[in-house]
Amino acid sequence: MSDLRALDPPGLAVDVTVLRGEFVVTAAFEVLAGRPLALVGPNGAGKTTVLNALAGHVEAERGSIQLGRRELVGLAPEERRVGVVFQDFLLFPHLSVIDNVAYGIRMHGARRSVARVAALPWLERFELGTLAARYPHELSGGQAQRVALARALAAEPDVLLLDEPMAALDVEIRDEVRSQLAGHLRDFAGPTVIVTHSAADVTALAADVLVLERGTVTQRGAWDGLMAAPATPYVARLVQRRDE
Amino acid sequence: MSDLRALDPPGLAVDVTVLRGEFVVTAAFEVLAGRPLALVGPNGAGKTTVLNALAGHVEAERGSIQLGRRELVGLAPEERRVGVVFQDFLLFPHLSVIDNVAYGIRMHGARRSVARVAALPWLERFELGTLAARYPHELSGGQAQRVALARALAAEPDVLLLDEPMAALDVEIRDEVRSQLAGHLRDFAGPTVIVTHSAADVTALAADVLVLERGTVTQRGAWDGLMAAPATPYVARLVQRRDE
Amino acid sequence: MIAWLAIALLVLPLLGILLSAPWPQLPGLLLAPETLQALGLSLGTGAISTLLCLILGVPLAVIMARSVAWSVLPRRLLRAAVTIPLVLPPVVGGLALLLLLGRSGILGRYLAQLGITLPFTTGAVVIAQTFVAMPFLVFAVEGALRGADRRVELAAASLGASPFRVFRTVTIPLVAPGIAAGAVLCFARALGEFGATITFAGSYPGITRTLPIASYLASQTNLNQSIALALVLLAVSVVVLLSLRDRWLPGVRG
Amino acid sequence: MIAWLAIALLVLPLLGILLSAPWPQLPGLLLAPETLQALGLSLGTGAISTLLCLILGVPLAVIMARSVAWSVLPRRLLRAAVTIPLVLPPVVGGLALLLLLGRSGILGRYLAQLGITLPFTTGAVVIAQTFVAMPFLVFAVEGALRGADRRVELAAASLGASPFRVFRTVTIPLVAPGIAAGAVLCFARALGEFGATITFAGSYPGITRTLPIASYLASQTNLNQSIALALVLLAVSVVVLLSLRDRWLPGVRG
Amino acid sequence: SGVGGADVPSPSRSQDALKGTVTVLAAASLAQVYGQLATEFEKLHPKVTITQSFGGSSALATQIVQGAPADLFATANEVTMKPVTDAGLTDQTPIVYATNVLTLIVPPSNPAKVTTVGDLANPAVKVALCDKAVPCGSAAVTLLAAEHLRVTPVTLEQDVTAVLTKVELDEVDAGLVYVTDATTAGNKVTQIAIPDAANVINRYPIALLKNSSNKAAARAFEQFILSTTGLAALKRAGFGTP
Ligand SMILES: Nc1ncnc2c1ncn2[C@@H]1O[C@H](COP(=O)(O)OP(=O)(O)OP(=O)(O)O)[C@@H](O)[C@H]1O
Ligand SMILES: Nc1ncnc2c1ncn2[C@@H]1O[C@H](COP(=O)(O)OP(=O)(O)OP(=O)(O)O)[C@@H](O)[C@H]1O
Ligand SMILES: [Mg+2]
Ligand SMILES: [Mg+2]
Repeated sequence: MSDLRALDPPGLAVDVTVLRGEFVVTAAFEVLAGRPLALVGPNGAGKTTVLNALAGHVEAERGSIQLGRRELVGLAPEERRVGVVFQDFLLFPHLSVIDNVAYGIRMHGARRSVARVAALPWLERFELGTLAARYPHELSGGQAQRVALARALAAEPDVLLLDEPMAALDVEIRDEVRSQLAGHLRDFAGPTVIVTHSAADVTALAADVLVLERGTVTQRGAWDGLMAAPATPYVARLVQRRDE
Repeated sequence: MSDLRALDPPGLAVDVTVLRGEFVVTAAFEVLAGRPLALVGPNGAGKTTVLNALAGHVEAERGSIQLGRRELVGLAPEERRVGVVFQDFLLFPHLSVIDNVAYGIRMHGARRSVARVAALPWLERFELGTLAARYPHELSGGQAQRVALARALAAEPDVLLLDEPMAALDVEIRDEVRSQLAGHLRDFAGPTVIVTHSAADVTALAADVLVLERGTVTQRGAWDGLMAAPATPYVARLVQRRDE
Repeated sequence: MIAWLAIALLVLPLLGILLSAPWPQLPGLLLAPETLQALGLSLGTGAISTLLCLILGVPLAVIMARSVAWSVLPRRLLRAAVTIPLVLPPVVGGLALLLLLGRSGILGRYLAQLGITLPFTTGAVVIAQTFVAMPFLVFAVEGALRGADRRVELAAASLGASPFRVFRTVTIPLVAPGIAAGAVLCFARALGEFGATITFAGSYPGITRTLPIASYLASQTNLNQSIALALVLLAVSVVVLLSLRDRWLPGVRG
Repeated sequence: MIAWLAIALLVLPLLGILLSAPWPQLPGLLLAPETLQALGLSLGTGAISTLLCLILGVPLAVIMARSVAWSVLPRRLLRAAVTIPLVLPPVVGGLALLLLLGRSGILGRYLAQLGITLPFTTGAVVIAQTFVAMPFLVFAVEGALRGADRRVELAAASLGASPFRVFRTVTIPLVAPGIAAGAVLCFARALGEFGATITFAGSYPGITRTLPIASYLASQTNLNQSIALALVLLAVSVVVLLSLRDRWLPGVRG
Repeated sequence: SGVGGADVPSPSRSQDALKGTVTVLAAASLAQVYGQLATEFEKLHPKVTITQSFGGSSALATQIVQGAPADLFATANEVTMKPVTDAGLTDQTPIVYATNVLTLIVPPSNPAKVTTVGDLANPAVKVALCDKAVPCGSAAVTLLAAEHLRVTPVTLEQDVTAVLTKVELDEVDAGLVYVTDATTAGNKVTQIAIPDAANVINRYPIALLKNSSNKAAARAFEQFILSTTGLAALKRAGFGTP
């Protein structure tokens, strides 16, 4: 733990209990900078809930979330510098695609025109160049998801939380985005958590895996470890990689 | 064509042009009852747009949609008896899970209590039994998607349109749902169109494949045919089945 | 901070009234037969007017919310029409109703031939209140409708629901908070209505003299009594508002 | 079908007025200096009141929309407080303002020591209009806020936006139609305001005599002239409503 | 016409010491006459501006008690003047300078064939009266009592204008209003005179206010109203002399 805190860039040390209705999630884990964590688990296991706690969108019932020496619990979302790709995108409906992506850049103080220019490469990276002037309701599902991704990355947060960021993408673009993302994460200085149901995403993007089932961590480690000794039927099915 | 019309149960004969903003989709295809069609294609190709035209949620600019001898173009959505699983679910936020699923049953004239009883097996089938009393905002992404699926199937429509119905499901449940769906489609009397980005879904569920790219049909046929001679890079990537 | 200023503007004037109210006389005044009569009339007509506003106003709100597809002029004219009772000073509104429905009014003369005279009846009070209160309901419901997701309605249609069924089982529940908010505004406006009522319906105890009219008349001779009556009105509406269940009201999400 | 009945109820009374209006005299009356003065005063004070309602009312609406987390009583009291000016007959509302801000009023006596007297000034007209019009804005904006998706605001916060920045760049644009609708209602109510104004501000030409008051005074001698003035008021507000751009108004989705 | 009555000297402009603003609070029923008189007065004294605020007498009284800045106060009866004198806000004993009596009015078509006050007791006749809370109503009550008539009106209005409106629009068959109001209405209503003996006389007082900031000009305007010019104008409007 003390090692993790001293690291530069800092890692994330999480130990929280979060409630959603009667549902309880308890999870303790660490995410090292440069070693993206894949958070996997069945539907309703609490993956989105954990991300919400990290981002400060729900209060943790107890516990701590430390980014380096900084305690995040108690901080407002805007003070956490945590970038999120939401499972249902949550694009700004009143802003065009480019202004959605430029939003986080403007929050760093950039003027609108400057922020737009800075947003352009992000649009290109996710093949959204031709859609810059569109509004969210004029996008297809896969297009909207890529805007959400571009928006989160363009804001240059200290921590990245990606909730099934490629579920709506077509096979070709998914390859493209996955390698873009892999490249980005190689350079990215902060901790990253990726929620996914895809074994391909885990192997391509994550260094470590955390398995959450019914609100509890059931296994953790590297992919190879999971492959070698799956702790639950879910993990067994996940590592088969039959076609997912 | 005349064969198709005489069939009982009837097939679907589609030949439409649909506009969305400046985007134009033109597609002509047939869906035979008992031979589910997989509608595949890159993001933004117009798949959701085609489904919307079939369901009557957008007006077709020209063309016809014939279900057996019945022309659907010009009919209101509620007269088409077309069940849809929407890409973004569109659950009724004011109804509990069971009432969401019972909605279509009630439209056939069933009383509320009767409809609820009839909805229960559908909840069981998609592992939603414990969530009957929940409201949509209390569900995880994968849970909501299964409710959308159960709601559409429970209404017993003449035609089924499924827009990426398994994109949010975890690996285990996906297998389960896929086989449930395959079983259902074997018994289902009407035409079915499934939009998906997953080769596994295509092979497990569909008899025929229609590839849509930039609003145009680029290839059609059985999966084996596509494998043997992919007409576009997209199809080539799709049939690789590397891990999707 | 600023919100407190707003609350102060709304509540402090009440303080002025409360401090100068004739507290010792209040119970007697409240229980005086004329007060109770006026109160009963106010509550009864207010409730009926609100109901009428709901029945007439919700469909109108739907049309307005769907008027996006119309060309500009009719759309704007419709909007202007709904705003009329708001802009018209109530007394002029009452006059307008007299010119229309009075015994020699445009429509009224035909009604008179059928033996129906509206002015000076409790029915006229209801009409006057409905006229002035309608825009509140329409705008509140229309706002809620525009905020609601139309695509959920399409989902219901595809499950086999007729347009009316969609309206009843999806649209109405989705905009229920808006309808409730509109109904509250409507009821409040109807309770406080004075000018149009006295002009169109007149003021006769037990038939057309509502609490605001009683309060106004009292103000001509006895300011304290007038204030007391206004307080009764206020107390009643506060009680009504406090007792209504939250989820049907503005201020609380479903 | 029913909606047409509603429209008829709103529009037909106007017909009565239009038919009995003194058309030949209308242009002269409209251009009479007193009319123009009253009109100018009405538009000016109406605009300022609307602005004040926006500044004070939007934050209050935000608090109300967020009051879900409060316990029941304060939440309901807040709602009741906002409804006060709606229920209070305007004349009593004006009286309340006089008792609060008058020279010997609760606050007014201290203002007087500072050399500030509000009643019977144009400022008093603005205060009276703001008082009666505020609930319209608050309820309209609150309704819109409750309809808006709070999670989009969280998305903005996670992109680094401070609460105020979120409010300005996300919340406000999302509820812009609601704010616009509220402002229109507010302006319309302020334009038509009579009772509170004449009680609190009096009816001094050029200072506090707005168009509804002028219409009332005219009614003392000449009903037709009174109607004509009400028509001027109506015409002006219809013109304002028709000329406003659609997207800022109720009746049209973004 | 009629400007410059005998007791109102018409000073040359250079001599005129009167200037500034005179604020008059007056009953709404005086609006027309006072409006005319103010214009004429301003012609005589160009440096003086008369600002008038009209409203219900009792509301105006409340305003004065609450500190309305005013120089002159003119009500439609003595009762409504009382709160102001009681509060010690008048600078003089109020002067009664005009009177008003009730008259019976019917629509020009006279649908109920009303010819005398006695007809009001007929239940088939729709009658509008003022409420007894306002002066015209209490006057009506006294009048009907003196005539031993039991009248059930369809409405008890808040002011005389409202009664007039309802007769003008043919919504009621008859009403009791002040002569002055019937006079302004002209041929839109038909007047039926009421025997003097039974009629109740309503008296109009005017008073200078203690807090007046321009007493000289205010007193001059008061005098102008009380002058032959003023009284003539009042007479034309239907007022009587006390
Ligand atoms: N208000 C509530 N009351 C009770 N349970 C709730 C409530 N809201 C959410 N839940 C439950 O909390 C659990 C965790 O939800 P969460 O969204 O975190 O799941 P997830 O792991 O992201 O699943 P998915 O893969 O389907 O997105 C789910 O089982 C959900 O049903
Ligand atoms: N208002 C609009 N103006 C212009 N183009 C639009 C508008 N609305 C949608 N489009 C475009 O229409 C195309 C078809 O969208 P559709 O939702 O049918 O795609 P899809 O095939 O379902 O894609 P996905 O796999 O991402 O869901 C997209 O390229 C989208 O950008
Ligand atoms: Mg999730
Ligand atoms: Mg799609």
